[in-house]
Amino acid sequence: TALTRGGRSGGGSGRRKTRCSRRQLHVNFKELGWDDWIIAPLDYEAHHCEGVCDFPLRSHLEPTNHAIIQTLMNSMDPDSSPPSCCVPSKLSPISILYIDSGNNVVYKQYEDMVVESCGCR
Amino acid sequence: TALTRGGRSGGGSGRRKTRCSRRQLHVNFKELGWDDWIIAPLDYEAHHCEGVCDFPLRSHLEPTNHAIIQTLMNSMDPDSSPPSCCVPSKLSPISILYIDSGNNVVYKQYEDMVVESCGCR
Amino acid sequence: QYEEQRNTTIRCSKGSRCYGLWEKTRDGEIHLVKQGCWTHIGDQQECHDDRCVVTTTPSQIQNGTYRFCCCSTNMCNVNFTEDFPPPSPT
Amino acid sequence: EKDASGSTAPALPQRQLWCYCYHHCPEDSTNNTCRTDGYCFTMVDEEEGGVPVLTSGCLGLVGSEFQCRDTGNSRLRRSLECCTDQDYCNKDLHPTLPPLKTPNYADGNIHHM
Repeated sequence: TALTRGGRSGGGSGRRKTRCSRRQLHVNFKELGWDDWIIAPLDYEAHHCEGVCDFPLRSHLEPTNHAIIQTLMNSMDPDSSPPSCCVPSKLSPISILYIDSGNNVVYKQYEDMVVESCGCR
Repeated sequence: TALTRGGRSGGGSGRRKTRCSRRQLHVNFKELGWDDWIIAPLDYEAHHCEGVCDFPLRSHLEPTNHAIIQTLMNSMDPDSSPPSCCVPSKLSPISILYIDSGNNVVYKQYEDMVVESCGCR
Repeated sequence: QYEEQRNTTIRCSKGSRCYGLWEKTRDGEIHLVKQGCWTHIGDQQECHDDRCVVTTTPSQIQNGTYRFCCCSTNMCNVNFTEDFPPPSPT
Repeated sequence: EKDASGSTAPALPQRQLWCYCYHHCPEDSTNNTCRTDGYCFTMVDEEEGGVPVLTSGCLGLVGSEFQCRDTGNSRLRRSLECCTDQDYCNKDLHPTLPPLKTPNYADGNIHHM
């Protein structure tokens, strides 16, 4: 059989397997029904992580030793464990102005609200 | 319709939804073909994390703000993003004795080899 | 726990165990290879014993001459005993 | 003070709170109880098959502003209530499923053949 280069879409299922990466996730506080307590911002780009964590786990995915072992075990016997999972590896905060229960305007920095990078864990 | 308590298996799909928790994953270095460089241990219990991360994310799963927002967005529109993922939140090391390329016996502590607890991220 | 390394002892961190690795030649000669503290992992059976007993068949490295054991009392890794199944005839 | 989802920003509890938990309690929990730096909750939600299910347990302080408020727009009907005033306060929470949303015909984008 001919050797295909990296595309992974050649032959077999034909469906291109998208690897673990950062994707868009636009959060609209109004749609969540929170515009009755959040003053600003009313929406923000949170991103999310999605995609396959398959062997070998690339360096930019910063895999732990356990994730590497689990990925190897999964490739040996898929029933032994699922592959490692694509999750945020670095997050950053956003500031929010809101009305508290005492009807005061409060400024607060909420940690871990935006995905900066994804990894396999 | 009568209110069922917690069981989640009553009626509907009937398939019990297992939530994010630590499961077994026995790693056998011999089966991995590594007993030609690893002296000890030849196997160990690594555990792994598996199960659903659904709303609300309980405190023992130590969710980040992003995981909570993503879970809420997923419950509003499953196409917007997947649910957050069940992954190791605490890992511990094991010791390994092995033969290096210079045929020396080396003792090394490998970090992040055993899952101590799982969380939704 | 303490363990011995060329007549020296060190204190292992909490939760750790002692280990020893020897080489046993065909004619029964025993050479110490390594001793020290072993990061204990919850259910590793042989580390619970108070004596250093080799319970698993040695790996094929060095023609199976290595003897490894770990244990849980002070100075328990000074020497070892063997209690592992004989290699299956090949 | 009891917080129905959607109205007030929860006060900041300092101590560890004991709560009742039904289903998906922590691995080390005993007698259906759990402990948290945040809130106890009780939730009723509708499984895919439409059967209402009651669950309760512990929510961490991190993200409690979001989880206790929940969103009124989740695909499946649910109602979650949080509390923090005393240990096991979620025993006295009895949320009820919100009414079914009737499809809105007024927006005119439904075309009759």
